[in-house]
Parts: sequence; structure tokens; C-alpha cells
Amino acid sequence: MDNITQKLMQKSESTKKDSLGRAVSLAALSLIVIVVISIFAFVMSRGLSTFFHDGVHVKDFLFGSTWNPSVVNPQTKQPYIGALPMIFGSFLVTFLAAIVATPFAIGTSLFMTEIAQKRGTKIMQPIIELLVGIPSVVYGFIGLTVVVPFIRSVFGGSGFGILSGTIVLFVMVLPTITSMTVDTLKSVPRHYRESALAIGATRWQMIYKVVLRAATPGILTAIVFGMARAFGEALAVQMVIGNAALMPHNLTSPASTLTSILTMGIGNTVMGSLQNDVLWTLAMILLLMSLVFNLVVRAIGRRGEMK
Amino acid sequence: MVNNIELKPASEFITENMPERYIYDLSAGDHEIAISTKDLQVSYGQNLALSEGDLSFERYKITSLIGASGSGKSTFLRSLNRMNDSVATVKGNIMYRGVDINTKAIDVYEMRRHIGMVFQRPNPFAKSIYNNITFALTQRGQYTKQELDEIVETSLKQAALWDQVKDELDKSALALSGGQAQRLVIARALALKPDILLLDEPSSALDPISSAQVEDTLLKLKDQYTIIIVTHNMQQAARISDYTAFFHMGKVIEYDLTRKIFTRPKVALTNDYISGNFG
Amino acid sequence: MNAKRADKIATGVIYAISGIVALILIAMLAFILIRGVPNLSWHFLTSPARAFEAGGGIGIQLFNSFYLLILAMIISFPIALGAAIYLNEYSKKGKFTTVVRTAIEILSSLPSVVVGLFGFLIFVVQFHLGFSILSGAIALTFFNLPLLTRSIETSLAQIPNLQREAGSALGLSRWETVIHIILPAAVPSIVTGVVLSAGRVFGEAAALIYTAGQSAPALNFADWNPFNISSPLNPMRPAETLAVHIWKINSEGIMPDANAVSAGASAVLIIVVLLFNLSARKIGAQLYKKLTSA
Amino acid sequence: MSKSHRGTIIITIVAVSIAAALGTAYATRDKSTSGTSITAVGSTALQPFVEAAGEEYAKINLGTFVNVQGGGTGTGLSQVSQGAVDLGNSDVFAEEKEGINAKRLVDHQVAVVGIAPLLNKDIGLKDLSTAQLQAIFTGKVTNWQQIGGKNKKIVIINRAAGSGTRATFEKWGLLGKQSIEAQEQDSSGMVRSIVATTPGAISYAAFGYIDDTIVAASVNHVSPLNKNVASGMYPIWSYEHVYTKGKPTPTVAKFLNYLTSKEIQSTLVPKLGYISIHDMQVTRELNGNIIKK
Repeated sequence: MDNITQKLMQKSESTKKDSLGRAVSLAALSLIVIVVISIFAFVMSRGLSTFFHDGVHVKDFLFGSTWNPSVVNPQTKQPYIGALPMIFGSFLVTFLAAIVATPFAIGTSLFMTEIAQKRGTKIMQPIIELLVGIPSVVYGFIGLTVVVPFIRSVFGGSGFGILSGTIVLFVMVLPTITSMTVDTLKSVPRHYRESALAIGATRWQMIYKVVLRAATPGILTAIVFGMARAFGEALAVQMVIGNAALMPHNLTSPASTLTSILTMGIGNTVMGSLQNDVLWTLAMILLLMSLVFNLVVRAIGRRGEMK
Repeated sequence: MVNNIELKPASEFITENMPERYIYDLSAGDHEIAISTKDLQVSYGQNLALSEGDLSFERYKITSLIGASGSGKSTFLRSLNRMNDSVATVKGNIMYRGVDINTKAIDVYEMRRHIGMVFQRPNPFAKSIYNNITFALTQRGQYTKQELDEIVETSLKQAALWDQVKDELDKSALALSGGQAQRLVIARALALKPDILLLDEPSSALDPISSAQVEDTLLKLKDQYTIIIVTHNMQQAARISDYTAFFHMGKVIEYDLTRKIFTRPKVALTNDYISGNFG
Repeated sequence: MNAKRADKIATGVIYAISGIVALILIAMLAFILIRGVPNLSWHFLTSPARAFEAGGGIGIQLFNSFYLLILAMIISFPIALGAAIYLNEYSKKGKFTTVVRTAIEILSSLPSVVVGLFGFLIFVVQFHLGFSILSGAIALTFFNLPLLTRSIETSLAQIPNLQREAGSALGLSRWETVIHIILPAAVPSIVTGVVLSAGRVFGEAAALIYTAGQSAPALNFADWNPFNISSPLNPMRPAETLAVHIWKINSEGIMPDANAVSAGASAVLIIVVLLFNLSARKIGAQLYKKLTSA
Repeated sequence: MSKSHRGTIIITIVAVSIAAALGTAYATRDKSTSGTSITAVGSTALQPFVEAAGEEYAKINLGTFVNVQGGGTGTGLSQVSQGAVDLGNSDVFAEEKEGINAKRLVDHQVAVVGIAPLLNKDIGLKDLSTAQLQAIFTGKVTNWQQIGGKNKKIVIINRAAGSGTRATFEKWGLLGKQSIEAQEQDSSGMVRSIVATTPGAISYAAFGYIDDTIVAASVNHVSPLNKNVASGMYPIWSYEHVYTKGKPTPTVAKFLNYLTSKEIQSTLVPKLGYISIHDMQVTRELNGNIIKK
């Protein structure tokens, strides 16, 4: 065997480096997975102890509408731990914000990809990125000083409530939905557009009948991602929603979300007590919801692929 | 030394009792074999892309692989230095320097330094011209600045690019034109002093002038390198190669001296292809 | 001419919508800046905060924000880079990858409050790190990892496969190819992604309230020994950041000029985030130019 | 020399110099300060006071560092009973907090805080009886007209459940009754600005938050003034507590003494809107018994 053949049969330095690099990058990835799993396990164990350790019924928790964990209901001997108002509040602001934001997001993305590509990327792209960058504290601050007084003067009441929360969240999820929609629209092949225009469709017909149809799964994904963000937002919502653990009877009465009750209460309760455990159960619901949102995104993705 | 073969309308050669396959046996004569394959089979998932790939390649010669799209010629070429490993299953033996390089025991990275490859689209790194050439070397060895300078100069000269870029070696390679970039890529491969150079349609993405430059380069390299080239362009195959293999539907149909294939093919299918009846 | 009219109306509507979105941003920026900028002064930017008297500044908070950001980036960037490399260069499609991607997505849609509370109970309480910059940096890392990983992965995916083939054809291992060829080529867009995510980290408050703490003890800016408790570099000291400070003033502030401080701090926060955004574009474009030009 | 080797060498040099720098820094660290740091966690209402006092304390006791964090009364009490921190700041008696074993904790009362009902200016009332407060917060009356104010709906704004201010207000202002579920805010500053801008709003906050944007109502004809709390006339007030686990160590005890010293109690305490414990002419026990000094 000559020198080269011998070298061929040995592990080269490249191979060694490659194994090392592979191991290192896999370790980094595993670290992230471990973090996620430990957060998950931690929140779950805390959150579930409400049911196992404190003996609360899941049904009472999910469907009860009175929230006052420090007071015991004299009839059932159980504290008032109905989380329905918060769950309902969270879903309501999330859906409303998504409903309001979607037309704006689609319109803006169409502007950027179909109508005015040059100006779109030059002006709207930075605007969208800036909206992402604005900290949620600042959104809350604006909500408190602008949105709440505005709602109050128009609709009366205190100004705090679902409506204010929706408006603040609308602006916060708008960039998420928009930038993802832009990506989807950009991925619609050019020849779809060209063939539509070639058979005499107007630009709007082309957009409406071809581009938006083709991009529907992507747009849905974008909306779900936006909703996931809205669902988990804490500080800004907490500042404007009023934080009353009551079923909202109209859009301008104070309401609450899972996050707002969680942030407010966590410092005032004692670790290991029922009052503290139920808050972790709220956190667990938040976590499970973000899992659900992800599964929905995946399901949409699969259906989009099958088409 | 360009072959001067005239491509003739070949229908006149078709006779009744032509064989279905003809493989020129290199081992019979006084030929030095650089690399050869036996029972090579490549499959992508369930799809068999190449079967019965048995070929030997003579040292310091240019061999062209021709055939229609999807005939398996590129698959065959890319299997020779195991570029298909990550996407396909490759079975069979590839003999190089007396060892089968298609086994786990072989260090692919080392092997590829001896069997280099150039692709269809020029793919220079986002580095300077100089670093494009020296980069792979410095990854695995100690060189002085002087040695590196020399290697850069020789390989650029071999690739016929030196005169055009010698004053701007620090320029980003991404700024080169298509033909220049492809020759830089060839120079980059040559810098490693490989035995064998595999080229996968190296000039199909280039304009005719750049394409001719690349051909010139290859002809000049012949005395030091074994070259195997996949091409769609039959004139190109005829002009530069010593041997030609014709692929069809994942099989080698005919393998012979270029001169013979283009003037008097032994298989009817080959004849159809080179006379433009399909493909 | 119905279709033509519909086309005109739709175009008009799309213009209007984009206009409104632009207007919202401009109005918000104007609101924050007009209220805040008059309160800015050198004194405000450099002097420590005051709990119950007028005339406090945000100097320490500003320093803390940057220090925390840098630490968080130092921790999270290598991890995110490694994870992104594995996901984009090594992993094959399969169950494992799906699970990992889902995990990363979940981490990214996790409410930052939950991240903060987790950090509080694990690092502050369990590991006895206390309310400290280190705890805060770890919490921020959790918050930042998924964003950064995704952005780096996208940057890597944008580099054409031709480059990877070129590397392997030269006998370079996958790792060498990634480190020396793919990464350098992806640097412009990675840098843009990193700076953008830095902007988000800079403004994060919820994850820090229970980890880095809500107090900003006086610092001795002449003492740079990281083992001294009043040194700005000490990673074990509590550190209120700018975003947390705004949150605290809005809720508990009893200084007479709380409104002015809050407006000023918000303006500073926005200006910094703006700078991050602008520089991200500038740096990215510049690097790209350098890479491709003469 | 090849590039990668140069890289390795540079990295080694950098690593070594960082290690050396850290080593030097560790060796030359200011040993006098690192040993004695007092950590206090808990009530956000008490945080500014302990923090400010801690800074003053550090100035005269060089080398002692007081580290004060918020986190809430619940956090403070659970942390101090676990021994994780030196001091737990609380707005309530530890016995009143569920889940805390108060027996192991030692109470140090460092200030008194009075809490006043805050009313929106347009309501037209300046005095409320405890009976009226009860009626309002339990939802028996829903319009200010019913108790002599203007025709405006009553808007209740509570502090977060579990906050010390709310607990005190419910115990002494509502005489132990719970407020009905209503809008909650987790800070006094927020409560004040909402009351100021919302017609018909009522809430409550410490005296320190009283300003001219709202009306601080008198309770049973006693104005919410420090002297009325000190004399025991004004009913809604509570102690601010700093808890230690068991007997405080000498270092901690010294700081606690400083907190209750004449100097701090006469300067910092009134500045922050608290009432000095030395001014109190009465003491109140956990069970509510009031004893004249």
C-alpha cells in the first residue's frame, strides 16, 4: 500500500473535526430541548398540584366563574377557584385582536408584495420591524395614556376592558402576522401571477383568485402565530384590561386574562400554598395553549402540503 | 490536440445484427487504469437511478459521459467521489489505487482530495480569489506564504485565469464573471493536486466563449490529470475527450474510444442518440 | 368595467390600510418622543434614579440594560448558533427534528412571564444566584434562544447548496464547510438577526422583574473589579433595567416627577431600539457589500 | 503558519489573559465589602424605604451592603422563612398570610402606614362612614346618589388580592368584609391615576399617594392625617413589618436598629409618607386590640 492508500484508510483530521462539531452542535440543540422540557415539567408539576395536592376538581377550575382563591366557599368547603373568567378573557382578546389585525396584515402584505414592491420594502418593511421591536412596556404605557382615556370618553365606563386590550394587542400582533404573510405571498410562484394576468385578469382578480388562494395555508399559519403571541402577552394587557376576574358582560367592562392575573398575584402569594398553586395552574394553561397553537400550525402546514 | 471528428448522419451505419451493449475492455491493452467501478447501483429511496455501471477510466485521458437527461450519467459521476452518499444508497465497488473506496473504512474527506469535482454552476466561496484557492489547503497542512503564493499562481495558470486576475487576488471571488468563476473553481480543485478531476457539465451554464476557454483549460490539464466529464454537448465530447461512455435509462450502453463512438457506433441506440434522434 | 372598478377600489383599500399601519407607528413614535425627549438631558442619562425625590435619572438602569444584554448575548449566541447549525446542516427530516422544532416553537411562544417565574424559582431561589444580573441573563437567554436560533437557521438556509457541494468536493468535512464557508457567507444576515433580537431583549421586562430584580443599587463606576459588590461588572448584583424601571415607575413610582421620568425613559428605550434596528440594516448591508465587492 | 493555528493561538492568548485578569481582580477584590451584605426581599410598598435607608446605612457603615428587592409580601415571607434572605418585608402580620409558619419568624415593626379611601373629585363626597364603605365595597349601593353624592355609578377599583394595602383596607375599613370582585390594579400609583380620571371611581391607597388629583375622604369624620393615625382616632392603618428568621444576627440587628432609629424615623419615614413608630400613641396587636401607650 502506498502512502495515499494508507491515508485513505485512516480517519482524517476533517473527520475528527466533523465528529466533534457535530457533537458540539447537537449538544447545543439538546440544551435547548432540555430547557424546554424542564420548563414544561416544572410548570406542569406546580400547576397539577392544584388538582392532586390541594384536591381541586378540574371541572370547578375550568368552568367555575368565581375567582377568589383566598376565600373558602362555605357550601363546598372549597376555595373559589373558577378560572373561566380569565380563560374566557384570554380567548376573547386573542380572537378579537386577530380578527382586527388580519385584514390590516393582509392589506399591508399585499401592498408590500403585489402593489408597490419598491416602496413596500423601503417604507413598510422597516415600519413592520420597528413595530416588532417596540417593547411591550411601551405598548402598555401608550395603551394606558392614550387608548384607555379614548375608550373612556367614547364609550363611558372606566375605559379599562376587553376593547382596550384588543386595541393594544392588535398593534402588537400586527407585525407578526404581517411579516409572516409577506413571506408566504413571496413564496407564491411568479408564473401563477403571470398566467393569471396573461388571460386578462385584473390585478385584483389575480390577487384575489390566485395569490391569496395559493397563500391561504401560510396566512392561516401567520394568524395562529399572531394569536399565540397575543395569548401570552402579559405586561401590556395587564396595564389596560382592568384585571377584574369577572365574566366580561360587555367589551368596555373590566376583565382579565390568564397572564394578567398571573403576573399580579404571583408576588403576593406564598410558595406551596393553594393561592400560589392555582396561579401556576394558570401558567400551565398558557403553556398548553402554546402547544395547541403549535399543533394547529403544524396541522395547517400538512393540509397545505396535501393540496 | 483537439480531435477533429466530423459528426456524420449515422443512419447509414445501422445494420441488422448490432449488439445491445458494447463496453470497450480497457484492461486488455496496455492502459493504466485510474479508477474503475464494478456493479455500481445507485438508488434514491425506491427509485433505481443507476444499475450495471461497470466502467474503467484510463489515466491521463479525458473521458466524456454523454446521454439524455435522467440517463444516470451525473449520478454515476457524483458516485465516484461519493457526493451522493447523503442523498442516495450507493452499492457496488469503486476501485481506486487498489482499494474499494465505496466502503465505510475509507475516509471520504481524504478521498475527495484526490478525486476532485467541479459542478455545473460556478460556485466560488464568498472569499477573495486568493483565499478561494488556498482555503482547503490551509485546512489540512502547514504552508508558508511563499508556498501558497506559488500554488495560487500555478493553479491559476493551469486554469488559464492568471493573467486576468493576477493583480486583484484580494478581490472577492463573487465579483468574477461566470467563465472566470468556473475557471477559478477549476483552479481551486487543482490546487489540491488531485489525481482525478470529475466535471459535471462544467460549461453548460456558460456562454460560448467562456465555454471554449474551459475546454482549452481541460485539454491543457490532460497530461497531469485524469479527467471525467459529463456533458450534454456532443460537439464538446467529440472535441476534447479520448473516451466516451453513452448512458441510457440508468445503464451504460456503449463505451469506446471517442473517435469510434462518433464515427462508427456499435450499438443502434448510441447511433440514434448522437445523430439526434432523441435526447 | 366591473372588474376594473373592483381592481381600483381594492387598490385604494390596500393603500389606505398600509397608510393606516404606517400612521399608527408614526403616531406612536411621535407620542413617545414628543413626551419624552424634552425630559432628556445629560444629567438624566447619567445620574442614578431617586426613589422618592424629583430629579432622578436612569444612568444605572441604562448601564444595566446594556450589560445584561451583552451577557445574555454571550450566553445565548453560541447555543443558538450550535443548535441552528445542527438543525440546518446535520439533522435529517424525522421525528426527532419535528419534536425539537416544536420544542423551540413552544419556547418562543411561551409567555415571558412564565420564563421569568421559572428563572426566579430555579436560579434565584434554588441555585441561590439571588436577584442578580446572572439570573436575569439566563432568563433572557431562555427568552432569546428560540428567536435567535430561528433567525440564524434562516440565514444558513439562504446560502445555496452549491456552496456546501463545493466544500465537500474539496475534501472538506461538513463541519469545516459550515464553519469556514457557510457561516462567513451568512454573516451579514446573521448579524442583522442578532441585532434585531438584541432590540427585543433590550426591551424585555416581564422575564426580568423576578430574576434581575427591581432595584438598582448605586454603582461605583471607578471600580471595575467584577468581584466587588458595587462594581458595575459584578454579575451577582441586582440590576433593574430600563424596561423594568419604566414598568416600576408606572406602577409604584412615588417620586413627584414620575411621569416625566417614565416618559423620558420610554423615549430612551425607543431610541435605543430604533438605533438597533437601523444599525442592523446598515451593518448587514455593509457586510454584504464587503463580501461581494472588490 | 496556517490561519487556523493563528486562530488557536489568539484564542489561547485571549483566554489566558481573561483568566489572569479575573485572577488578579479576585485577588485584589475589596475584601471588606464582600463579606457583609444584607438581603431584603418582599413588599413593593416597603421597598423604597428599606432601599433608601440601606443606602444611607452603607454610607456610614462602609463595607456593609444592603440589597433590597421587591417581589411582593408573599415572596418576602416565604423567602425569609426558608432562610434564603436575611429580611422579609411585609405589609401584614406573618400570621395573616396563609402558608407561612409565623412561629419561626421575628417581627420588627419599622413604620406605620395609614390608608385613605380615594374618591374621584366629581363624586361630591368628602366623608364616608365605615358602614358606607362596607355598603359600597360589598355592592349594596351602586350609585353615589344613594349615599348623598352625585348621580354617578360607583366604580370600584381594588388592589390585587393578597396585597397588603387591600388586606388592611378590608380589615379596618370594611371591618373584615371582603370586597366584591371588581377591577384590580397591582399598584398604588396606577390606582390613583385611575381614580383621578374615572368618573365615580373609588379606591384606597397609602397616605403617601394622596395628592390634589383625587379626594382623600375622611372616615367616620376623621381626616386621613398622620396625627390622627398616631392618636388612634383614624382606623385604617397598619404596621410595616420586617421579619427575620429567628433572632437576627448582629449585623442584621444593627441595621434593624438603624431603621427604627430617631434619625431615620424623623427624616426618611415622613418623606416616604409613612408614620414614625415613635409618634404612635397607641399600639395595636395582631388580634386588633388597641392599647394606649
